[in-house]
Amino acid sequence: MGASPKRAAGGAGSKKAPPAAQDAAEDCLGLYRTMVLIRHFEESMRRLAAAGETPGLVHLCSGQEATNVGVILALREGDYIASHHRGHGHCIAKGAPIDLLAAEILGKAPGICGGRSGSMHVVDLPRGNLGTNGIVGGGIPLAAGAALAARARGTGEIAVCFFGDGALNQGLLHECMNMAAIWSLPVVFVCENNGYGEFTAMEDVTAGESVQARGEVFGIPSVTVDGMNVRAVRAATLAAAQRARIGEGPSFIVCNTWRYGGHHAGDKQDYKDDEETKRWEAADPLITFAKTLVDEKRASRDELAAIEAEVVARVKAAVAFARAAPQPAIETLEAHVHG
Amino acid sequence: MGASPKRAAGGAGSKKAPPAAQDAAEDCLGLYRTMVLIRHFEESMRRLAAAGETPGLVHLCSGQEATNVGVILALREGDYIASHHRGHGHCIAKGAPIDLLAAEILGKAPGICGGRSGSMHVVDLPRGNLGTNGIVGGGIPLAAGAALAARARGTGEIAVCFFGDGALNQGLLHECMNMAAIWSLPVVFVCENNGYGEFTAMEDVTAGESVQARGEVFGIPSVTVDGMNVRAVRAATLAAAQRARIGEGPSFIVCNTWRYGGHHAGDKQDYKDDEETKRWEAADPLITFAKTLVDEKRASRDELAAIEAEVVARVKAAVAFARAAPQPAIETLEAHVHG
Amino acid sequence: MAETITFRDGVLEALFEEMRADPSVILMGEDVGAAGGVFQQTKGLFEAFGARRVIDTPISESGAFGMAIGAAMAGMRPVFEVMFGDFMTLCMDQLVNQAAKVRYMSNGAATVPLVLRTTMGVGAGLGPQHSQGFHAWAAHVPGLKIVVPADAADAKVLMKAAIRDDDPVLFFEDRQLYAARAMARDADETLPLGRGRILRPGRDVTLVAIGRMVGVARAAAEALAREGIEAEIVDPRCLVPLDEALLLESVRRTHRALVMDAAPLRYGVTAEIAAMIGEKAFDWLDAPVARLGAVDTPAPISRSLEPLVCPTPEKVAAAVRAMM
Amino acid sequence: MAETITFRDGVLEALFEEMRADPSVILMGEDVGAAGGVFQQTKGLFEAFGARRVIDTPISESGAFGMAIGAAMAGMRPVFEVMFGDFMTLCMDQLVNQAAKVRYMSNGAATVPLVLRTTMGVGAGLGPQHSQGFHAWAAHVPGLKIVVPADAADAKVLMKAAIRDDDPVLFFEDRQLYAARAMARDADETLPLGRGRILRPGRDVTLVAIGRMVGVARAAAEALAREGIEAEIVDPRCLVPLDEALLLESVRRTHRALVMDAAPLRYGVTAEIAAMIGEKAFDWLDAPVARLGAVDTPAPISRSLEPLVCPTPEKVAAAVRAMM
Ligand SMILES: Cc1ncc(C[n+]2csc(CCOP(=O)(O)OP(=O)(O)O)c2C)c(N)n1
Ligand SMILES: Cc1ncc(C[n+]2csc(CCOP(=O)(O)OP(=O)(O)O)c2C)c(N)n1
Ligand SMILES: [Mg+2]
Ligand SMILES: [Mg+2]
Repeated sequence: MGASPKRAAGGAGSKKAPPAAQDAAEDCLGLYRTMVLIRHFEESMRRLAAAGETPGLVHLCSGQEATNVGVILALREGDYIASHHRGHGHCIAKGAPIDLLAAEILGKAPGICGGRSGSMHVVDLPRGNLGTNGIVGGGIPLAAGAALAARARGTGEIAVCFFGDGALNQGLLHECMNMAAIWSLPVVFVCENNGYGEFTAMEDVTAGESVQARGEVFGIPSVTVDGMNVRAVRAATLAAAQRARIGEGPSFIVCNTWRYGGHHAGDKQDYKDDEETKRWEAADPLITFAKTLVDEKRASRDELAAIEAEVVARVKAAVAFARAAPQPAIETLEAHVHG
Repeated sequence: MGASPKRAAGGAGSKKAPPAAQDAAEDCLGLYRTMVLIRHFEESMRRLAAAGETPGLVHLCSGQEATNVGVILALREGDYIASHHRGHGHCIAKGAPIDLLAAEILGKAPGICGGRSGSMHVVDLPRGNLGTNGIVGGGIPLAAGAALAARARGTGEIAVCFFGDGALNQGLLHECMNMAAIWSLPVVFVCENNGYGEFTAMEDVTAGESVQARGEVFGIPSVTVDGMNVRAVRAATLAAAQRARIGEGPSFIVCNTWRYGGHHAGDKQDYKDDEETKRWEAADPLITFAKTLVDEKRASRDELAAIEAEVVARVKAAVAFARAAPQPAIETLEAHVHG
Repeated sequence: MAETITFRDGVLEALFEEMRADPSVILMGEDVGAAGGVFQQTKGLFEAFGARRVIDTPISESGAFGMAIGAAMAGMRPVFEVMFGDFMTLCMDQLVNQAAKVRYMSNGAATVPLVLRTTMGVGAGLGPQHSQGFHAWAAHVPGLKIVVPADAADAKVLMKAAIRDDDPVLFFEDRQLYAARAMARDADETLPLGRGRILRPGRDVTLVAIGRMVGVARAAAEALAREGIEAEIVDPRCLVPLDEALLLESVRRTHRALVMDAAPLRYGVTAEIAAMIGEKAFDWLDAPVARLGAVDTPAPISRSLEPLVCPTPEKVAAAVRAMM
Repeated sequence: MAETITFRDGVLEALFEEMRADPSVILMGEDVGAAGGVFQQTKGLFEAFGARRVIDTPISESGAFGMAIGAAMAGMRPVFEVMFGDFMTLCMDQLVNQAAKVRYMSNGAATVPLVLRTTMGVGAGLGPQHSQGFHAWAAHVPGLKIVVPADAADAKVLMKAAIRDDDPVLFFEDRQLYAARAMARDADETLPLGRGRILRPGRDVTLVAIGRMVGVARAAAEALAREGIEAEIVDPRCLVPLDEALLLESVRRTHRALVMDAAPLRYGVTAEIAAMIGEKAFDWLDAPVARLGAVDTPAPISRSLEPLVCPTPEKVAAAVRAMM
């Protein structure tokens, strides 16, 4: 493994990345807080998974917080997202209450979906979240379709779909990119490229010199950014969202990033190279953004520590709530199959 | 409609087309004879369809003879092809006896498939033909898979898949191109781009500036040729086949061409523009190649007329055979479902 | 006197009326726009409602259908057309893993009000890859509703009901019925999904028929009547929800049942209906519940073989005689 | 004394033996190579046979499975792995419109000797999109053979038979069985597809069970035996070809039948088997043929709901008692 032309090593984006300077509307402490919240939430879930408290498979996004937050905090309320199997961070950034999200992941009654759907199938439509998804690529057409609906209504919302590098090889992505392009749909395609699909290195299964080119071939404005840098991700998203809102159609953003914990909670990650892991860990999106905030004098170390402490308490409370929550009542088994 | 950046008007290939000069092994009268054979065969089928003698739908390839013949006569015996719904020309160029092919299209017992499969489902494996196909894009993975098998055996065969411009938007194509590229499979992707999928102009449903780029994005050597020029098609195929045979992997050839008779036998083609039709008819692959042969003094007009007369007689005999042939015996209804 | 309409026009009228009444109804499919549909089944819609509501898709069944689901989740009521039922195979992931499950997964907070409309039917020489109907597959998937209309009047009313329904509904149209005529129904007549009908009363045997099989059953019933056997024809109209009560009530009167379908017999929809009757009307049955379906082969194109594929009035009558 | 092996290893041994014996056998799938399979079900094959025969595919189920079909037509015997049965939805076009029909369409001149191997099963908290089995769909498609093994020994012998078969065979593995052990069979023992077995003789009722349901039936039979009810357990092993003779012979002795499956009941495989028994053993039946399947819902992940989804020994025993 190691550095590859397809995937920038050590978290650095390509030269085409937009400048990651701060924009006027940026709520930098909000970005930081949401990233820290995701990280602590995920690490709690990892412990619960290890303790056998989470039914099924749990895929954690620690390491990918900057892509989750940089994209979603650049959106407006009412905009849609479609997420994937590694989607807790997207749910949180889109506003899901963490106690109800934790309850859902544990399969408990107060969960966002009544505790019946779990980590991979959190549908949270009231917040514009078309769902995490157990099918690789499954959310892509949902977002494109929501964009079609928004355009038909003329109400100005846009939609974003997230997918991993693994989904680059699903024909579905190409079909949707083509349609989004010919119909100029207000949709943003976001590839969270963390270098692996399960235990297989992206390079081994993905042809061509550039991921970004997979959008360009359809005439879609495409860009590659440092997915460990929340501002870079946010800037690219703002530009894409703006294009979408004024009717200029879809965009494609490739975020190079890294999943700390491997494929699913418990993955031993023998297939990764230690050097590479170290390089990515040095680019940790929380640590690097904290340093930026301190360097720019937007916050002191103490203020950041206070944010973290507050987050830790919230996560702890959410986990306690979820663990104490009741199981779904057995009468609900067959509810909501049909209307 | 009219000329478009995606599809060269009037049959002219792009600047990237390889030179269409004659190669040493070229059997120019063989090329001509096969093209004329396909044309007369197809026009007979058109008459039979109009007379209600062909069950189901028949899609004719008159106008596309140069792509059929230019590709397939550049292959070796034992090489595989996978065709599509407009596939009679491929079958003939790959060696199917025209009397048995006609019988198949008419659903008669001596047909290549016992008369049960018809125009869209002619599987002729003994001649390396993996079949015409009723599913747009359906043959693409079959050819790629046959290439995988050939490489596994180490016996040197290659495989070609034909598909129309309509199949450019099937995700399946992208999946197969990606796999062919990462595995360096000996397969040649050939797009017979005739500007329309059914009654829809290619430009209306196909994003991006270039068809050829759909292969390039996977790192596949890709070229656009004048699909009305049999030598240009043949030259591109020889180059691609050579790469495949020496282990350099897949190629993509875009042939710009034209289907004279519209989508299926009987299509009134209101959606076409007369000017455009005239331009393409002026580039007729048979007329232009005949002129080249005469200009190059490879054949006299009389010799070409003699070839045509011989072909007309063969087609007439084949049609007579097919019309006189018996229907499949009713006992065969459930034969060959399982082994 | 009311005028008659064709099956094709019945569905088309439903589309016109629902699109006029509700701007969230959109139509998506291949060549459904200016071309008016390859079977002329969408003629005039493009002119009436424009390219934003009558959307010609690329040949991308999987992605386009997935987009219809997303649009439905975001407030549209898409009617998605799959030209030949055989191509539904390309939409199964979106259909099963997304459309059918969204309501359940969201605990009722999200719905997918869409119609997947497709054609099916052996008999026009179209062969193995253009003759199939996968209503049996769809009926097996929790979360989907399945409609198989048998005539023009029903086609219209049921399409309207399908569009208004908040769940994903699959609407299977047999191309052999497209030109068949029936009396038109009133524009505002509605019918809830899941209600069957008795088309011909009879005391001796219940013929359960959907779609094109209804006509086959009628012809068989007439032949049988000449021999003194009175067949009752029940058309459940929907496979899900299935009007079990109507079927059972009929069989408990006639004491005999024959269930028929035009798709391959094995593991097809007749199995569920026959098993259900066999279980719930056991004590009333004077003969085993019989079934007729297409032969278990791909559909051949040849003119000698194709007519042998599906149940015919003769085969139905013979099967009934064997039960008496 | 013979040693026991797990179900997972039974299939793996079959793959080792067949790949050693026949160089045209190849394996394709996601993470089947160096990773040894996400369920460790292909462990060691990559090391033994290399990257040309144990092929890690991209996440491109549709294209990769289509390629397996092309490779089969060109002389290979691919075993294609679909990680979760739920993703088979992505392969349906290639499966139905190509693999199942090539032999028929070519009038017998071309064959597609491949195995589509997939896992299924509710019970590990995996939820709506990772618990499904579509054996009912596959069984409805002419041209496919369907195997649902119930234990390690059978898994091995049946996988060997599937690989040697010249038709496309679907091989459904219930993940809940992966760690279950059974006596290993001889390396060269073979078994033709389509032959069922009687696992427990009994005079009072026939329990028809496949895959994981065999264990459920056994537990129920033991409980019933304590009450003096002797249940016979018949495992047809294959849904197509179905060992009708064995099933009918049993039911004609016991006069009662209960058919069970772990997939949703409605329009599922129990329907065909029950309808067939109801039709062909009518005169021998003392009670309606009963059926048990999963509830007709997506599979929930929650620990309170998931155990309610599939038939349990208690439910089977209760259903039998109700028939007596
Ligand atoms: C259609 C489908 N195929 C296979 C899988 C199994 N699977 C789940 S996650 C995954 C890898 C996805 O990789 P990527 O898209 O890069 O996302 P990441 O896990 O790296 O975030 C696979 C193969 C699936 N869920 N859906
Ligand atoms: C999967 C699938 N979708 C739709 C169709 C219906 N159909 C048959 S041919 C055709 C157009 C194909 O266009 P193109 O690939 O350009 O080939 P051409 O007919 O122009 O040669 C369509 C939509 C089909 N056969 N298969
Ligand atoms: Mg990844
Ligand atoms: Mg075309």
